[in-house]
Amino acid sequence: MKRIYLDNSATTQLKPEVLDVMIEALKNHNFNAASAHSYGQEGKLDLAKARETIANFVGAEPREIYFTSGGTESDNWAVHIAKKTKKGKHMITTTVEHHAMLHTMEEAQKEGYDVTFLPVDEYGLVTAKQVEEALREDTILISILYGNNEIGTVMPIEEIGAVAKAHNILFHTDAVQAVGNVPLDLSNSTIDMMSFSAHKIYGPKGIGSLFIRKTVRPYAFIHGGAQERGYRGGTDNLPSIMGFAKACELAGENLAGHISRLTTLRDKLIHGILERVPHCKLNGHPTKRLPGNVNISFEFIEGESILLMLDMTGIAASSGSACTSGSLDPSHVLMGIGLSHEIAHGSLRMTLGDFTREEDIDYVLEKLPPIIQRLREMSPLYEEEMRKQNGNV
Amino acid sequence: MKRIYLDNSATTQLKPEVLDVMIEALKNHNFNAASAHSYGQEGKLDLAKARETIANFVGAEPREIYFTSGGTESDNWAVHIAKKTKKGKHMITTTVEHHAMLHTMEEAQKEGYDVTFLPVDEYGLVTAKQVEEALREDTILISILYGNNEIGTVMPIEEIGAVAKAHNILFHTDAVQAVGNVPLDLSNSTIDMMSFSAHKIYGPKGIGSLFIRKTVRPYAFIHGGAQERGYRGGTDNLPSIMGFAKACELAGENLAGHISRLTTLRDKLIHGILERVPHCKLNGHPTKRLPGNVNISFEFIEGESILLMLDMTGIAASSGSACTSGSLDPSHVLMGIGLSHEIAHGSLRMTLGDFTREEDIDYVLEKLPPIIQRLREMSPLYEEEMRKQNGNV
Amino acid sequence: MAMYNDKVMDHFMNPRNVGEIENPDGVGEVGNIRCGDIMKIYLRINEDEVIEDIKFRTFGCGSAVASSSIATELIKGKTVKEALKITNKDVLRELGGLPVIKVHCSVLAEQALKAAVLDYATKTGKHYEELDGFNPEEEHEH
Amino acid sequence: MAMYNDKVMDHFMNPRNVGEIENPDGVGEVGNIRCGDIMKIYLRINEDEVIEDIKFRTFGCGSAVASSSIATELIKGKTVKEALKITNKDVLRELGGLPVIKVHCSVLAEQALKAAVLDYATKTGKHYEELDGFNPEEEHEH
Ligand SMILES: Cc1ncc(COP(=O)(O)O)c(C=O)c1O
Ligand SMILES: Cc1ncc(COP(=O)(O)O)c(C=O)c1O
Repeated sequence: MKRIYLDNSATTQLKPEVLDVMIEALKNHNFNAASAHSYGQEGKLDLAKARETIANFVGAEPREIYFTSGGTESDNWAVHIAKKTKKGKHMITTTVEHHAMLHTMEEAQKEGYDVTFLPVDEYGLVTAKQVEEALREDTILISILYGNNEIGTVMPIEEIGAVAKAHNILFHTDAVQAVGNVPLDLSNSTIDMMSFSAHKIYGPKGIGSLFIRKTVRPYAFIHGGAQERGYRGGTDNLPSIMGFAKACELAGENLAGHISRLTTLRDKLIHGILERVPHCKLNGHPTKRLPGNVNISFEFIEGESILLMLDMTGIAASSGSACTSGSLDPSHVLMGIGLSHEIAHGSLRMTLGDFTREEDIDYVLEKLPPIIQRLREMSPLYEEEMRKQNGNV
Repeated sequence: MKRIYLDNSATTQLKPEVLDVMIEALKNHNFNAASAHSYGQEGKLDLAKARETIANFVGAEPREIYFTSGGTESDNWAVHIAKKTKKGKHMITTTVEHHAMLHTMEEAQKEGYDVTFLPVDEYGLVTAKQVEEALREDTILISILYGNNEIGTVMPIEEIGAVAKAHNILFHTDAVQAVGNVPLDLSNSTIDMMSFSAHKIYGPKGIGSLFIRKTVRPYAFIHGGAQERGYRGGTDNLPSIMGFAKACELAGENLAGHISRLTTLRDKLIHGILERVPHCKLNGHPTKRLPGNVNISFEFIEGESILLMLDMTGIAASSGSACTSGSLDPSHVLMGIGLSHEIAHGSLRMTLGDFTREEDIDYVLEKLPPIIQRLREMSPLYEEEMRKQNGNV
Repeated sequence: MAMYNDKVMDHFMNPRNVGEIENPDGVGEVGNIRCGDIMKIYLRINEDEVIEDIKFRTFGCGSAVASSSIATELIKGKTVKEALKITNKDVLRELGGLPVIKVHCSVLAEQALKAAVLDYATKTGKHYEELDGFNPEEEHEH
Repeated sequence: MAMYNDKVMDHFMNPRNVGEIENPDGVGEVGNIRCGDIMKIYLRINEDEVIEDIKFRTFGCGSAVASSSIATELIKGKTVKEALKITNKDVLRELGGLPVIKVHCSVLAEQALKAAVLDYATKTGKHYEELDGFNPEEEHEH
């Protein structure tokens, strides 16, 4: 059976070059970079080289790149830094953050912090003005999702960052979905801290980074050995870090080409569906959008059924965020952009990646419309619509 | 050149079977186990199987195994759970913990907790009686290192745990060095929480576990998605988890054989050195000791020089903990067992593993004594000794 | 490997008795859009109170559709009295089990049948003690 | 690949001028055991204040030994005045650099020389203004 993987926002597959680096590293570069012997010293060099590659890719200095176990830890850490190094009880974020930020902020609330969750517009956007109006004397952190993992909306990060700068407030962005998918240069940016993760850019899982600008005072979240200049303990995960670096290197080689290719495929898929299937709508912004993200709500039917039927044709997609499936509520992002429960439940996310080919899009455009139709014919919500149509005949 | 790796307590190399599992997983089992499509569902199965294997290995139930990024995170998490779920301001640990626990406890002190750091005896042991005497009305956690990463001393964990049980106090152990090296059965144990890490047992780096007994209330440390039953967010690191499981499976197959083989090699190395080299002493307990740990202090000389000269003969060892090298103070563990600065600075740790062969030990016994002698002849501290010897002639 | 076993997938991909009955003897709809599943059942019941025909439409996830399908198979041909004895446990057993978080879907079918029978009873002035205390407007258990 | 460059490793593995001088004209020892490095220098100085021979013994890490070795090479044959101009920067340059956390070791050699010259000056009643304010008992910089 054909297997077409359109869940690249949940996780990506390793690029062959990354796999090669990791296999070689697991075999021969798998030592403790803190050790004084030759193996350890080789590891130290490998580590420094990887850190430099990753720093170059995002326009940071090597010492501004701190390794973590992934985007989730990075988000938690960024909030921790604000709590520990700034005086004040107020933080600002949005209603459409990933759970890694949302739940971290909710935890801060339990600890006594005031958190403003800024509402977004119908496209999933917040404005710099909203952020500015939410500021208080005691605001210590502004954290805004760069690219939305569900609906793909890309926030006006630098505009928001300018507000943060103007008021001298720490500015963090969760760029787990954005890195590798938007042009980014931290050497010319208002971002103070940035979370990103290897497994979203064809690198391994379990490794990520928090960029902490050198002007920001770091503070450890995970205490331990002297790794990461004492700010994040734990034996350096060299094979994964080397895979992460390779993934960054590859992403940096042809970022513009990657973006334009995916954008073309994405728009072909979006418009192909909107043309072929009635009663559906695109979620997220039509153009301020991650290049690989397609999120469409289909009226009258429920997302998991669509997934299952697609799965039977070999197409792997998701409904809402991969992280929220398993819960019964529709995703907080879809509710956040003001969808009704019905429309929110009927959402389908297909996220494209570098392994996606144009023929895959054609295949989806062939298979999806009859599936939607079949499910609608099973739906009690569609009866009235059918009657209307029949009446019109 | 011969390369003999005797730094297995810093990190181990992958067993070939683990490498095979990981390569296969990186290629074909690298999906998001939270996704609803077939790939995700396969991942969910893989994840459940791995969790079960690991649980079996330590005598836990699968739901008591929570995945983390390693031993360091597990230690941090265990303390967090005590803080968040228990009322009280006092914790008990030892002066010889790994930095992952030591620095976490010091952080707790900054937050206002009282921490008792129990002193150890000359072998690095604390007693159940010491723990009992340190108890207060408001003690919320007892955390004791199972097997010492520097000097190898194995603590009387179950005796201490019995005290914890009798007083109904949460009991954690950092078993990062002990797991796979001591007989362990959590189904018949006083341990409430236990940290362990894959890369110390021939598995990958960047993955570990906190065992949380089902009678203990968990509390999230890293907030995010619904992974680990909502208690630890972050996309499941399936390839590493599968490698971890394979490592546990292999360790479980012949634990007794592994222990007895290493113990024999260890004792051969210890006695061989003590016989051949004057003015040196074994650090740690002669028998209550991790099977692969050799730690010896050589008078008159400094550890790093020994390491460097050994390294030139192809022998990789460490001086004190790998994590503390880079700092100038002698290790807190060696100071903790009461060594003078001089003796502490002259310590050499050689940690054996499953890849260590008897001929490696013979090679070390051949190469080490002349190195010690050469370095001593360079040392101003040895002059008096030399004069004494010459005088005696 | 999918989320569900083969039987569930079969009933999801090839649901039995989908559709509606014109001028049904009873119709019932339960569930609500917030929870993400709604089921509607149509019944044709003869003079001997035998459920001669049954059709359903369901908005919901795979297990909701499969539960609906298998429930209609269990119900068809039974008397109303017999059918009212069918519980979500029967649905679960017939399906060979559902994931824990999906078990509530099997309740939906039980409730939808009751709602349809209640409609029938109301129209015909009959009384079924099995329906005492049943209120189709109440949110089904979650 | 080792912690140190080839030159450092060469001076560590084959240190020049290790040992002691019988009845030296000056001896100095600096450093302390807490910090993990101690260096002792022996000097033979002729009537023209030329350092004719120099020997050292060092307790310490690789860079301490290498710094000692290279320093003795720099010092040997120089007049006391010239030798006192040698700083840890010269030692570092000659070694081709040390890891940042090891730079303090190069200071050790500079200090040990001063201590040995001070001993010589004390014995011979000479005065070197380069030594004004120098106290070998003070902990060397870290
Ligand atoms: C006793 C002990 N605890 C904790 C750790 C930290 O484990 P990890 O490197 O997996 O974070 C180590 C090893 O470095 C250790 O030996
Ligand atoms: C926007 C966003 N933030 C954070 C995360 C968490 O990243 P990780 O899985 O590396 O912990 C994800 C992905 O799951 C994400 O999409």
